Amino acid sequence: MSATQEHDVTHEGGHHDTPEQRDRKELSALVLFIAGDAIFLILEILAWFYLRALDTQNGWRFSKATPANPATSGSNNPHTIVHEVAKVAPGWTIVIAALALIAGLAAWWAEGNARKGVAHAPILAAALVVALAGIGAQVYQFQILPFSTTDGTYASMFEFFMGSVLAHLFLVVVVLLGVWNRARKGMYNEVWYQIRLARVWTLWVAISGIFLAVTAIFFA
Amino acid sequence: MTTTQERRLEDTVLGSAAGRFYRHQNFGTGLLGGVGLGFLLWLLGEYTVNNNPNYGTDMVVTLTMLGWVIGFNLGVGTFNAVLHWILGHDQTKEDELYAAGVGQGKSRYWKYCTDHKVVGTQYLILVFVLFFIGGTLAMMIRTQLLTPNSSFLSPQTYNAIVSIHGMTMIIATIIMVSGPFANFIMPIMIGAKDMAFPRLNAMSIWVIVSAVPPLMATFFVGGVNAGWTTYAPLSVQDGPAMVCFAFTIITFVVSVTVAGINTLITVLTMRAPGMTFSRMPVFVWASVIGGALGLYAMPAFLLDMTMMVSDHATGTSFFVSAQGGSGWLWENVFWIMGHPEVYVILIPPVGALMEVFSTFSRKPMFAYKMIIGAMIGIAGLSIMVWAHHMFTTGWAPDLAGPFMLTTELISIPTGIIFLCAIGTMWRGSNWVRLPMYFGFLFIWNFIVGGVTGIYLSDVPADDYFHGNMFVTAHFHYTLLGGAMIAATAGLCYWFPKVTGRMLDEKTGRAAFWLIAIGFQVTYLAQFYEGFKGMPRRVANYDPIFAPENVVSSIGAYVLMAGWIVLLYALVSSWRSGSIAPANPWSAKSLEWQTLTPVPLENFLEDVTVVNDAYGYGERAELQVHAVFGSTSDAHHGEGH
Amino acid sequence: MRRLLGAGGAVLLGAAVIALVGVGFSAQAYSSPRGVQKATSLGTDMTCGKALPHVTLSFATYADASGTNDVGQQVHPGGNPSWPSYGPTNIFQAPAHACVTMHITQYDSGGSLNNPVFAKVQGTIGDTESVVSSGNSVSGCDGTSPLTYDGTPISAIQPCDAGHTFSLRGLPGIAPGFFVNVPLPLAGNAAGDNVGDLNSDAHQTVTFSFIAGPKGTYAWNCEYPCGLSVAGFGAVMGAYGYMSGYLHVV
Amino acid sequence: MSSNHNHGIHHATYQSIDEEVAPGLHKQLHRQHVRGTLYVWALLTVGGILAGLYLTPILMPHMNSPEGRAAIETVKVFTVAAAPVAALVCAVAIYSLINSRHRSHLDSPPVDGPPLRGNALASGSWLVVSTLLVVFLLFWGLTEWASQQVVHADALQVNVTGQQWLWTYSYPAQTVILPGGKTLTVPKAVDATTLDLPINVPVQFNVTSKDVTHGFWPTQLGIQGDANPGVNDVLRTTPDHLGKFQVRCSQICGLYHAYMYTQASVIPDSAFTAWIAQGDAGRVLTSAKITGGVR
Repeated sequence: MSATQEHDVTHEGGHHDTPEQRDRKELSALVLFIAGDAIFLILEILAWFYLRALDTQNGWRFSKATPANPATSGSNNPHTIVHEVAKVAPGWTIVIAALALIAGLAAWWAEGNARKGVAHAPILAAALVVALAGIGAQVYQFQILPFSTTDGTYASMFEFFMGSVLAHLFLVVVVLLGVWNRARKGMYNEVWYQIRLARVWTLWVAISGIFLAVTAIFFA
Repeated sequence: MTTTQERRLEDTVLGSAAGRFYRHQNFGTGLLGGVGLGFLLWLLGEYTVNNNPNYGTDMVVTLTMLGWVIGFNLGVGTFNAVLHWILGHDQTKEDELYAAGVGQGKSRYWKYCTDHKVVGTQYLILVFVLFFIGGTLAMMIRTQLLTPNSSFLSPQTYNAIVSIHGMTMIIATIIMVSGPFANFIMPIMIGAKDMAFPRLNAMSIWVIVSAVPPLMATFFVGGVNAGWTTYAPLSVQDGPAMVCFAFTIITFVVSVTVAGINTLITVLTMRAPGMTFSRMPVFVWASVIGGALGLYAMPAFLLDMTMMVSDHATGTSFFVSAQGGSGWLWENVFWIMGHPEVYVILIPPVGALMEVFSTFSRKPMFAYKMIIGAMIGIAGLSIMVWAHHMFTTGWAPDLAGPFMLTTELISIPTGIIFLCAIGTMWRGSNWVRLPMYFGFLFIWNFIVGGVTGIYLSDVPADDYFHGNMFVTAHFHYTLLGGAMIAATAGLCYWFPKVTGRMLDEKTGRAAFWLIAIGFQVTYLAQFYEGFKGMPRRVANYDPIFAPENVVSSIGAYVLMAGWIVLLYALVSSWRSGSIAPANPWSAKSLEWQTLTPVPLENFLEDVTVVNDAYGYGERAELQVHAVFGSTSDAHHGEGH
Repeated sequence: MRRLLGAGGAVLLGAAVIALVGVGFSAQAYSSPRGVQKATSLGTDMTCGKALPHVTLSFATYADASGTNDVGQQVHPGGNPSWPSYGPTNIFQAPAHACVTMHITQYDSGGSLNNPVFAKVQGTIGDTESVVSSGNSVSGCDGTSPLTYDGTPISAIQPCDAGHTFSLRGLPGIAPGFFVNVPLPLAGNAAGDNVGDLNSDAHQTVTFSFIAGPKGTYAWNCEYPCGLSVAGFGAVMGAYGYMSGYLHVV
Repeated sequence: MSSNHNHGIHHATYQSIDEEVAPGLHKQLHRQHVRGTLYVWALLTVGGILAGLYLTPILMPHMNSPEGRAAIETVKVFTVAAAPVAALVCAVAIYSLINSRHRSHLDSPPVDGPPLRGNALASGSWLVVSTLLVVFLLFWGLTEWASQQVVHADALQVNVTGQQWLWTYSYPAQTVILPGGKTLTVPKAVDATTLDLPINVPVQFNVTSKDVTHGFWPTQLGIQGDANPGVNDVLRTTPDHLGKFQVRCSQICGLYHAYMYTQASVIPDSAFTAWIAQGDAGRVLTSAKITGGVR
């Protein structure tokens, strides 16, 4: 290479974009990620309805089992199930989805404030606290369930939904933690697009949580 | 690039906070982290949850695998950027240059390196390793099947080997083109300086690396009994090996998703000026379509495998019919992933092969728009054909007709691929170099694979062939004889660009003939086994199938010998082959227009694309693919 | 020429690697470390209804594969202690077309078969087996107390009284249709109890005869769900060498 | 600019480019090329058709039911239908290889090929032909498939149970009215470990599993269905040729998957009646006797 080359490689590959370009790239990537997550959500809900419709050997909620005609559990499991598995009351499921929604709306508010150049870190802190409360509520719901994982497919699917919500909320907390900390340091006073990414993600988690809650409550 | 400029960069890098821990992270610290955290969580599991007779072991294995995967990625540096971001310590320019591998020589290949060319090379090595493992397992399968009641392997070991051979090869073929070439070549082809998300790019390779040890660990915890499709409830019945298997897939899904998003965003946002969609090389299109299809397929894989881990470790019953579950749920979700995945494997190599055909026939791509349409059509149809794997499962027999329709419709766009291939060759100045050899082999193999696929798409015929060696031979003809041979053509084509050396063609041709002949012998014999009615995945068989099994095994040994000779040719040429010129094939696409070895950020000047890359034999002004420099004519023709 | 040598060397190296890995795997395979039990000859007699060479094999089923709770007998060295196992080995050898008499001592407890078909004796001489009980105090599932047998030939047991089964089949192309199924009634030992001590532990000794088929390898396994997981066929049942094995007919 | 930074190379254009600027089909398909390709094509097509017609019945076993013969017919017809198209692709590839303008393998060809970027007629006719082929294949498949969906009012019920790693069969007590007005009676339920079927009697298999998924594949009856736990999968056929074959497990089912097979036979209905009349004692296996087996 000749010394006349005026090629500037002192910026690392791909990272010499303007904030607008990065915003566009990262938002598109997030949309694609959410699209993939939506496919996961749809299949998860389909699995719920599929198992519910099949109700193999009365195993959905054992609702058709009677002491005279018990639903068999696996031959290795000593318990033969004769009673219906209780439905879960909607309360906590709704609360958790609502908490995710509140966190998302708070992030939205913070984003607006950041655009206007007014205080946004405290609002993000609040969103973070709400999301953490969501995790707490989800863990609490795990503990108060009237069944365990081994009680048929309704129980299995329900707990799988809860696990899925928990995993998503965990990602929300990671994102909000970062955004809040950076906001606290004043890093979003001019370039605030990351708050928008956090808002879009959190709102998506709220929406997917609502879908799961509706499925779990109305189609037990 | 041993210039003053580079030395200046090194100084900058070494002059900054060079002693920080994360600068020293590499594969070794990854291993340490993985083994360490895995061991810690294993201990935790042993003392907390290992008291449940049904699920205890599985829970412990789940924890251990979780520890390995997280620990390895912590150790190798996958989470560094996220942690820095959360802490608000953005990487400095020097840090980013260091992460891109500047001034670190060969050691950057062992690191979390953000340069797309390093990532591509890492993928290439990983693919070689995986193919070698999978090939060795295949040889053991064929050795077991040399005689009807062989005692080379126990039935349990045989099943374990069959399963892991399958999954190793599936993983390897999914990444064999979208890993090395979509990372190394594709960004250069569109005139980009790197992938859109260099750190996610590095993540995609290291996450896959962390997925391989759990797959091999299955052998040491009882083995997977259920084949690579791991149909439930057999896979629920399996031991903790199935948990390891599922962890491999879950980790793999993360990688493919990240890589798919990265590919898509790169092509959408980072094309050079003038690189319109209608000027994009076919290989770029193929990478995009493969990536998008992967993005669709992988969530289904994730769902199936998380449910499997859940059934194993927590006693849920998604697939256990006695408690309301159904194996059909597994099968449906698996094939909703599984059939698109076949085209995730196939489309990128076919795209690469089309570049080979055009370059070596010295002709423009024939019916360029049709082949793009065909690939999109294949991708679209492939998400609607999954149940043709389930014609005989008893699930929804009424849907046999519709799925027969969609499956057979896929042969129309597949036929267009043939049309474009032969149209490109027709009356060309065919320059028959090694990539072209593999191109011709692809055409023959893919015809055989395609025609036998039509038999299988037909329900009355499938009622005989399903689950027998005919199916095995069919998908080896399409995936090994089709996709992998096409990928090999691509490898021989891009080898000079990737390694800076010319591939030794004589040894390569010897390998080619061994592969070509060994392949036909192996799988034509297996077609015959299938016609006669030998079931798949059996460790022992009726002696009436003995002669064709001997033939098939001998063919397989020849085939493996061919691959080993090719590997030898690749490795020896890489080490000591003659230095490659920048454009040994006189090709037109952008990757051949830059230096070899390719500099950091790929191009020394700005690139402006003015025509598509297929202007062979055209008028002079149409032959120019791109011009370099700030004004379009300033450097035109320079270098002659 | 140097290139050719190199390529040849690479092929050899690859073959060596493959062979090494193969040997590593097959070490845990068929060639059971517990050896092959060869049948003892009893001369020629009429046990099987006509004059045939008569051979005998004796083996047992244990509740505890590794014998860690036992009087010292290790039926499956390094095996999982909570798994049952056939012993002393799982591979037997008998001459072709001979009359084979097997004595299986059943030390393990049991329960219900998945499929009552396997409670019927099939493929033995007279489709019967004879069972002699020793020290058994456990009750049968139909209320028989204790569950004891006196050696009279029987053609079936209660499907819910099974301990294990010995189900032997011919391989395709060698002896199609060859099938011997013998249910072994349960004994009064809890799983993991000290078992395998012939003198003190409760056991059922099952005796039956059949005519071996032509030369070849025959596979046997247990059809009682004595493993974990789905249908009781996980864990030990999926692991070769515990409740499964081969009969080499030579 | 470095010397090996050789972008913008101009290759020699195709010699007779002026003829090819607006190429019509007849010009793209030069006559001597077409003739050569046609010879190869015709040869390969004839070979493919002959292979389809005469090789298929040799490769596949004799079938004992209409469904089985449908599988053979399908392979035959599909091979013949696909032969011309597959042969065309091969012919063009082979011809391109033979007639390669460029003989030296070391240097890039001095002259590029003609810049043919597509031809509406060629692409269009390719599309039409392949679509017609697919329509034909679909029509054939659906017709064959529909003809197999006929439900006989009265059929011999055979309950098939798969489990690790054996098939068991039970014939429940039943009276089957045969098409000719005769009846076939199973007075008392019979369990068996081999499959014996009377000839020309419609059979309904009710396939289920005790544990994991198995594949019930009576090879030479041309039907196949999975045995799923907790589900009854119904398969129908009418065996119409005497003979023996194997039932094999076609779905991997664990350790002894390879040994999960059953000897099966289609026997005269008098023999079947005689066997079934022995009741459970008649477990003495017919197929084993037929094969001169071990009992």
